[in-house]
Amino acid sequence: MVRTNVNLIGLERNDYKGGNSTLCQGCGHNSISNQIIAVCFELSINPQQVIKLSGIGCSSKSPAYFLNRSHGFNSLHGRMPALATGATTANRDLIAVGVSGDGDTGSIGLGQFKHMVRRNVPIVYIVENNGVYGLTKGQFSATADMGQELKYAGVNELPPIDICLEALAADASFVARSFAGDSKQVRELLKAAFSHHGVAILDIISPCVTFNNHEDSTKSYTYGKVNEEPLQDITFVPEFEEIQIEEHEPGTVQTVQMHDGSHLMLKKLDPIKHDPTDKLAAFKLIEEARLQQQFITGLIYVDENRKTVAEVSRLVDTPLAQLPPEKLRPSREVLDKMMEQLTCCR
Amino acid sequence: MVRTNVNLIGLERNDYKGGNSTLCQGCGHNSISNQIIAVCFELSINPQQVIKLSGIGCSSKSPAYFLNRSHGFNSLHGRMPALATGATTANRDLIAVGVSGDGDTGSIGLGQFKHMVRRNVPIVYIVENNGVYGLTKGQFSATADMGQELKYAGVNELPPIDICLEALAADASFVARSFAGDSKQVRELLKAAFSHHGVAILDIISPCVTFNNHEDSTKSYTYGKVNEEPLQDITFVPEFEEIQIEEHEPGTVQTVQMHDGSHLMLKKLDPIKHDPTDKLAAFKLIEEARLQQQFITGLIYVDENRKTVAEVSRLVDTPLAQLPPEKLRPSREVLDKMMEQLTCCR
Amino acid sequence: MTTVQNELDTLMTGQKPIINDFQIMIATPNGSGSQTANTVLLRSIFRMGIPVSGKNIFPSNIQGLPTWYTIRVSKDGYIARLATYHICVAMNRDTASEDIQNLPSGAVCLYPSEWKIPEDRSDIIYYAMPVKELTTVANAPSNLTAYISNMVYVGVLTALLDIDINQIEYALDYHFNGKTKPIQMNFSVVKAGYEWALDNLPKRDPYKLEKMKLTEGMLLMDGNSAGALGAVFGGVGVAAWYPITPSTSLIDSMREYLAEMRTDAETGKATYAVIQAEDEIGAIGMVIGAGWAGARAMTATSGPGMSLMSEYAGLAYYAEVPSVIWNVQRMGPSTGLPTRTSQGDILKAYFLGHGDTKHVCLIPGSIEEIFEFGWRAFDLAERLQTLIFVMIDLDFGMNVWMSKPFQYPDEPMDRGKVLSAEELEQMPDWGRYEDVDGDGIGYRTLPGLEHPRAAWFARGTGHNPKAIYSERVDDWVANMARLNRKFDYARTIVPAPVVDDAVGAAIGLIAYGSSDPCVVEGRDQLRQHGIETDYLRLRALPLSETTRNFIAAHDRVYVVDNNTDGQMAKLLHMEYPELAARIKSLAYSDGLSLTAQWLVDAVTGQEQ
Amino acid sequence: MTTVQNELDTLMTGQKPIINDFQIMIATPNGSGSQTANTVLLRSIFRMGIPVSGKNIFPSNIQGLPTWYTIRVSKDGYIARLATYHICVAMNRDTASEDIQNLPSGAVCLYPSEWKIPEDRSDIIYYAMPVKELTTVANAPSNLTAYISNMVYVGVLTALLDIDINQIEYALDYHFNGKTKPIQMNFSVVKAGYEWALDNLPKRDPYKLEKMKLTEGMLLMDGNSAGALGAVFGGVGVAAWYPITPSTSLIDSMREYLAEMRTDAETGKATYAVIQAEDEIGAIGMVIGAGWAGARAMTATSGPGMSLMSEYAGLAYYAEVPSVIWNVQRMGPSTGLPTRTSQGDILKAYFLGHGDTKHVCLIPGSIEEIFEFGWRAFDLAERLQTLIFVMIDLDFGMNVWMSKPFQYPDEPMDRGKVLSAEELEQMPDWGRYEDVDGDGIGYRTLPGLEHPRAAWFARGTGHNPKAIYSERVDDWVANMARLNRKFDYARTIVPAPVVDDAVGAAIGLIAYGSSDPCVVEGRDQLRQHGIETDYLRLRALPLSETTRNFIAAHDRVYVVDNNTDGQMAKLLHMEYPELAARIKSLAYSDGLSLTAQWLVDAVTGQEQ
Ligand SMILES: Cc1ncc(C[n+]2csc(CCOP(=O)(O)OP(=O)(O)O)c2C)c(N)n1
Ligand SMILES: Cc1ncc(C[n+]2csc(CCOP(=O)(O)OP(=O)(O)O)c2C)c(N)n1
Ligand code: SF4
Ligand code: SF4
Ligand SMILES: [Mg+2]
Ligand SMILES: [Mg+2]
Repeated sequence: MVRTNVNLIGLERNDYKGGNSTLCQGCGHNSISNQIIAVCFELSINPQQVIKLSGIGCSSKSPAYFLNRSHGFNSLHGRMPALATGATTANRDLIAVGVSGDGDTGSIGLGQFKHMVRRNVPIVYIVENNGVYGLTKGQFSATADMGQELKYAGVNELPPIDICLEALAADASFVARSFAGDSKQVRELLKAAFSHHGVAILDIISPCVTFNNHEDSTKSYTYGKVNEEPLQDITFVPEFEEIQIEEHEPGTVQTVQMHDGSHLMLKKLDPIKHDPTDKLAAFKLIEEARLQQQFITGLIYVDENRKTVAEVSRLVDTPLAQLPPEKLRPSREVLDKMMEQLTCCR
Repeated sequence: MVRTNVNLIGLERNDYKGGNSTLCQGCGHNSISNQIIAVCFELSINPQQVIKLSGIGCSSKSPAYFLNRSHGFNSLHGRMPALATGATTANRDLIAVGVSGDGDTGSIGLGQFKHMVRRNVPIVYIVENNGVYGLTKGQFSATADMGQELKYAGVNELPPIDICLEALAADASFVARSFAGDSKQVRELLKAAFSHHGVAILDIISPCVTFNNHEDSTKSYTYGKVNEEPLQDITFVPEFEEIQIEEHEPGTVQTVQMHDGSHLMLKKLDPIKHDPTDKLAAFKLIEEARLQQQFITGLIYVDENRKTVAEVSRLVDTPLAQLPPEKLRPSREVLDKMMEQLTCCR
Repeated sequence: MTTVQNELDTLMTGQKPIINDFQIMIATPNGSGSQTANTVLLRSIFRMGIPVSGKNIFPSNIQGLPTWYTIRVSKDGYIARLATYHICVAMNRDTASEDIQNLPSGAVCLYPSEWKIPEDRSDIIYYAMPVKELTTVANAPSNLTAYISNMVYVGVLTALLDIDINQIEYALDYHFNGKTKPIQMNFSVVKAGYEWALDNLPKRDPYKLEKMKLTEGMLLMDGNSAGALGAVFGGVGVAAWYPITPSTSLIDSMREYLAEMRTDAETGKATYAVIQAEDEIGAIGMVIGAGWAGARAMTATSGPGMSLMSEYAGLAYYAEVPSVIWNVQRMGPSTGLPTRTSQGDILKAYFLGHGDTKHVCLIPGSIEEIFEFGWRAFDLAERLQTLIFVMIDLDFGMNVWMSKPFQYPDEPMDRGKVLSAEELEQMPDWGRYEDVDGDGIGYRTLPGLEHPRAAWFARGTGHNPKAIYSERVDDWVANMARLNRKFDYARTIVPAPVVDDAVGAAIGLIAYGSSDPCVVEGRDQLRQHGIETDYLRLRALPLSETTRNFIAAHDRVYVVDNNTDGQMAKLLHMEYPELAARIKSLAYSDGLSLTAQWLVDAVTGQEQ
Repeated sequence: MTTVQNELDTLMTGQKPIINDFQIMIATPNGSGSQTANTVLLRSIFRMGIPVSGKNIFPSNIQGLPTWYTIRVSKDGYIARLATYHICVAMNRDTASEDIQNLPSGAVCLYPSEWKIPEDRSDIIYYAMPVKELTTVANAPSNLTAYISNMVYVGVLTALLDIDINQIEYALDYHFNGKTKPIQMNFSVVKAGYEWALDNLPKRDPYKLEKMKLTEGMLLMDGNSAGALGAVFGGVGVAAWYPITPSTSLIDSMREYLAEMRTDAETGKATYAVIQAEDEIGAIGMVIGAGWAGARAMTATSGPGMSLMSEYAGLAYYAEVPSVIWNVQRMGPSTGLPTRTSQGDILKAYFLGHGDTKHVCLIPGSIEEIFEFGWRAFDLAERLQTLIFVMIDLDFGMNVWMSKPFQYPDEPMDRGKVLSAEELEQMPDWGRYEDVDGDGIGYRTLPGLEHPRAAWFARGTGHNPKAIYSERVDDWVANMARLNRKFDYARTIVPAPVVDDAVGAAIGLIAYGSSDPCVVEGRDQLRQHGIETDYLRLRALPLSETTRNFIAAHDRVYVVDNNTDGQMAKLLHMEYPELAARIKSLAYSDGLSLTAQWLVDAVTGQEQ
């Protein structure tokens, strides 16, 4: 009897599920988790060879919500890139998926992020970018737009860090941007990322429904303070619909209304017009879009020729973690010979 | 009787001197110190309003070798940008000079560097860039060229971090590059930097005469190791002449021979051809030069309109560090009134 | 069910009422906005003159995970946590049955009548509340019904416990800062619940509230706000921080106080700067830069941030830069339980850095002391030219406590040994690290001082008294000896321990920080068990002679730590090896504050 | 001057020679390449069968600052540092006069005759060497003359002390790996100096070397190389590091050993990876990632790096990830003296992290033990599923020491409790943190294991035995209790202390690491003062029963620390409060290793 709902390695979609999300209703992060599940199922990726890595944050919690059959490590705030470097070096066969946030990658983690990119660590590295610190209740992160206003944090007067630009400057071999609400594009880019050889940076704009400044979520906060009430948990979190957008043509710009009423302009790259192997063009694209206050979405840059850490280190094919003792410990003869050479007066 | 050798504030060149350098003969860092002395004297900068900040490294030692009349802080490896942010916020009148190395800024300090730039901390920030870790004896830093070879460290297979590109990406308001041996250009750019309002990033290529791979300095090292001798101090450091180059025309490329015999191509910007207020052009310049394996020297980008930390924080004009107690501690009435409001059943 | 309840009724009848001495627990899902309802209840009871304390036990997520809010009322003025709950308001389906299982028999349970009863116990008094129905009266916007519905249990409790409904209205007015719309909307639901309860809920439980006068002249505030206010009156100049629970709200409050109290009258500009750093290494770096440049600088953080601050803390210790670091402790190791309390960073803070590093720590034991140490910390930092760690914890920092009104600083600011150009002129061979006064503290100049000899070079490397780089053995040894001299001087000027040895008992108790309420109540209970105790409350490190004498004067000294390894006991063992044998550790840490019951069991356990 | 010297000659005549029992000090400017000359001297004496030890006291810069190299020869086999120098080779103008002032009377001073005598003391024997002139014979390339000129003092000392000149030639051959050109160039200068001295320097001092057989079968190696070799034979898979003195050379040596010994025979590819990280946070992150993924992972660092590793160390402790961290200690606090030695990170390493964190530390006390602990550390890390800190210091790490030949690991690798798919199949309800065996250690699976139930989620947050996120009080308490159970199990399997209580003295000494040579020599001297001592050398933390019993068995126990605050003594006080009164701290730290003389003064001082 033929099972239709299994993929090439005989697994069902359910085999790629994770635990129940403890994130807010309608949080962009949840839909990204769902796309990861969908893509891994469709690509028939063996979940037992996948490792899920993250830092700390709402976004970084999400690896617990997909691929239960994969080992996971929810590490430290901003320091996951190093973990990924070590794990993929110890076992070059592993398929690494990293999930981070804009605070995790753009603020505390910027240094590690850049150096991971520079080393071309083989990983699908997703930044769930909402411009705020969700888990600590709504401060600006380094990717918040200049002039953006949050009841909590006031007006942001610092220029944003552009994750894609940072990745490019650090010689990333794969740079793409998308929007959590554009499930189709997210899936397409995830598929490209999983098949990429090296570091694949995916900057996915993923709105925080709770701390993006709509009255109810933060009014009580402010009131509370004036009256010396504690802050935590006064925040009432109403349930929101997740923002979804329907398909739009490559090359066209789509304007998305955010929960806080502000607008976001997404410009989908036209693969015919843009050559993703041209780095100079990539720099131009990003800078020009910035001047027009648009976000380029799509595959911005790719280079399949850069060596990965394992290649630069000329590692044996067998994962280091699986080498037998006799490959790891030199023989008695080696030591004896050396001692022989070194000892005195023989 | 008229003294001719004093500047506008009546100080002699000697008043800008520092302690004796303990760096190697012919180290590029020394000549940069000399240019700082010259420029501060010529600009009649009040040394008592200057603070000298650095991280850790040979380069970071150099603040001890100029401006003895200025307070200095030789801080932690890679963490000086934060110190600068705090000090200039505490006293907005101070003129901050930061000296760092490529390891200090490009490796361990990259994150802090980027965030300092993003905040537009008012400082003349000099990276004495030699592509190696001098003080720890010649490992590659993050700015080492791909394919560069050091007897100590072998061949570098990682792409270099470009300090100027990193500064640009982080919205630096002043970005320039020069070569330690080009005293005239270094002085010109230093003068521009000192008169800039905001963060001024100066990436100065400053060769390490000792660890740039000439036979003598490292041969004995390798020999030593094979025979299980300790490493330290076997290094014999012969005395080298510092590399100096004579003037070359804007727009032209000059090739400089390094101590290790390798060559460096410097392309001096032509101010007529390049508009330093055009960021897109700046990105193009750097990327194109990279493709031709050249280093652009000169003023790459400037923007006088960005707010500094003090401005963003809307600070009073008096330095915070000099505010009198009555400005710092609210009056008894303020507290009593508040207590009155809060206390029960009155 | 009725039969069961009838049995219970008979069981209850004749039982005399329990007045002003019980604990309420309200279970809700996180993000449901119940905090408004809970603080309104807390404030109303407080304003009835009844000693009260509230604790919020919340999860490390934003929406959905379980939250418990506990309100203890105590006619005797005890404010420590109780292990048992007498009244449970079960508003969280996910935890309801376990919440009910944990109740002692005879306890009360309120729950929404929309549910089937989650856990049917014959020894529990149940009250079902028609939450949905009663909420409608408010006809609030649909996205607010969930929020407003919390007011139902406020109303029902008001009826059942006899809370003064005017105080509820007052508390709502206070909470919403006089804004009529939300006040009325919420109060309408309270009233609906109240009236419904009066008409439909025959009182079947013994718990009641009665007016007292014990909270007169007191106020309610959380520790983080008190600390923030202290810092503001301490003249904070530069605060740099990175958000981390449970310290975030300290900076949040401070930003609001500063805007209010520290905006320059003439210019309307800020006499302070608050910078959100990119991480804690950046935060402490900014703070130390500012402290070196002469501003009163501070940061606030918690465990993980402390770890990241290690290297800079060592630099500040050795270069002798004044600054203040608040550590609002949470449960570690590692990320641990970010929303649970602990005193687990005592050793961490004391030894922060590598090599032979030691720090001065202040450990306030009440809300008013948190305020006081908030301003005092800056004086000590600049006097001692070093970091001052103010150690509080989530329990103090994020919960609302009763407090005496705060006293305005009784001393002018002490800016420490900072030289003016004139003073410097009088010191021809001044050296930054010269120990002129024998207290181990040198005189410093600030950057920007207009004097040709003002400059000195700060560094974390070896240096001589003139702050010149030195690798000389004698310079190193002399400098470390001076630093220890300074540390010993610190012992004499940090806040002294508070000692109660009136009874001259053979047993001594030592505790600190948020464990004080547990010890205060525990000692009374121990007395009832016939065990008299003396009590020393530590308020600072390094330790002072008083503490040594207290230990020497008692046969057995029990040290109370709300951490797993008994860190303060270890510290006392190190400091007083000759007395260590009599210093016994009582340590427990489960993420909640310690209870008197725990202390009684621990001490009696050891004393048998 | 001649007259003075004549007096001295008479003073010297009749005085009997001092053979194989003195210390030479060679003062040079850093970067002058004297290390070649010094190690050639060291090796030659070693090959004469005479016990020898050399120490390099160098500055934290690359060129110019003063360097001192000391060579102690001891017929009795003592290898601790001596405080006094008997022979001084003054090659550094900047320090010459102070170097000479510090000499005891009767000492010898060699200096270049190009100088005027730097400090004229009538009680010193001076030999002036025509360095420039003698160097010319080599006609070396001009940029090498300064370097080669060091061979002059080698030649002169060879003549004066009667060093076997063939051993010098052998040592040069060894040093230059048989390369004739440099060998001949250098040896020609040695010979020139040697012959000039024989012809022109009448021997006026008592110091002489005579062949012995005491170094037979021994080798010379620095501790960092020994540790590196140990790690290689321990099967290191991934090493990530960031350069920092004095740990850098450990990784340098390892990279060379690995290339030599761990390149796969068939493929010519590497069975290891060494990654230079961007900083220490990156380094330890990579190491923990690799340890979690199943490789034997390590890093090496020093104080500042330890501070930066705090947060990740706490994560590894709590998530229970095996890895090895070498701390080659240098002088702190802060950047301190990067090129001076200290044992100042004991408390730091033991408590690294925040919250209630504790770590296992290995503390080797000899070069051969450094090798042994080098491989053993990995077995312990994987057995205990935690970080293992190997604590050495600059004195051990960067100086050359005599050592017994290293023993090949006497046990197969212990990879600890790692489940195969088959084993997992047998455990239907396996939980990562389930304490099945009662030793507190759960069974782990490695990423990539092909089994549907293999996965578990590592985290630094609260979790239950199945590694699921949990904020439950009972889960937290149980998990911490298990971690402490594991720590107690560690006590029983880490290297036991080495005890010498043969004499059954009333006084016990406790020391560790590089202080062993000082204690060994000090005990002999104390015996001559009529003070018998027993000796326990700690080799690991946590402490074991043996140590408690040793302390309990002695009236007074002196704990030797080469740090300012007596950190190991403090640790013992914490661990054994009931015995703390008898545990006394002897702590001193000036950047150099401890001397027997210091120990004798310290102990006798206390015993009076
Ligand atoms: C060292 C450290 N500092 C601070 C924190 C507190 N913290 C937890 S999450 C977070 C920010 C998360 O923001 P982001 O990465 O954007 O994730 P989001 O919640 O927005 O998805 C912070 C500051 C921490 N866990 N560790
Ligand atoms: C936290 C920390 N890690 C490592 C070191 C060791 N260290 C000192 S200087 C240096 C590198 C210096 O390189 P660079 O910044 O390029 O300065 P240069 O010496 O080349 O001028 C390192 C790794 C340190 N001092 N602190
Ligand atoms: S707070 Fe924001 S980021 Fe966090 S889960 Fe809720 S919606 Fe998502
Ligand atoms: S080692 Fe290199 S960088 Fe350092 S002082 Fe010498 S030449 Fe300059
Ligand atoms: Mg975010
Ligand atoms: Mg460098």
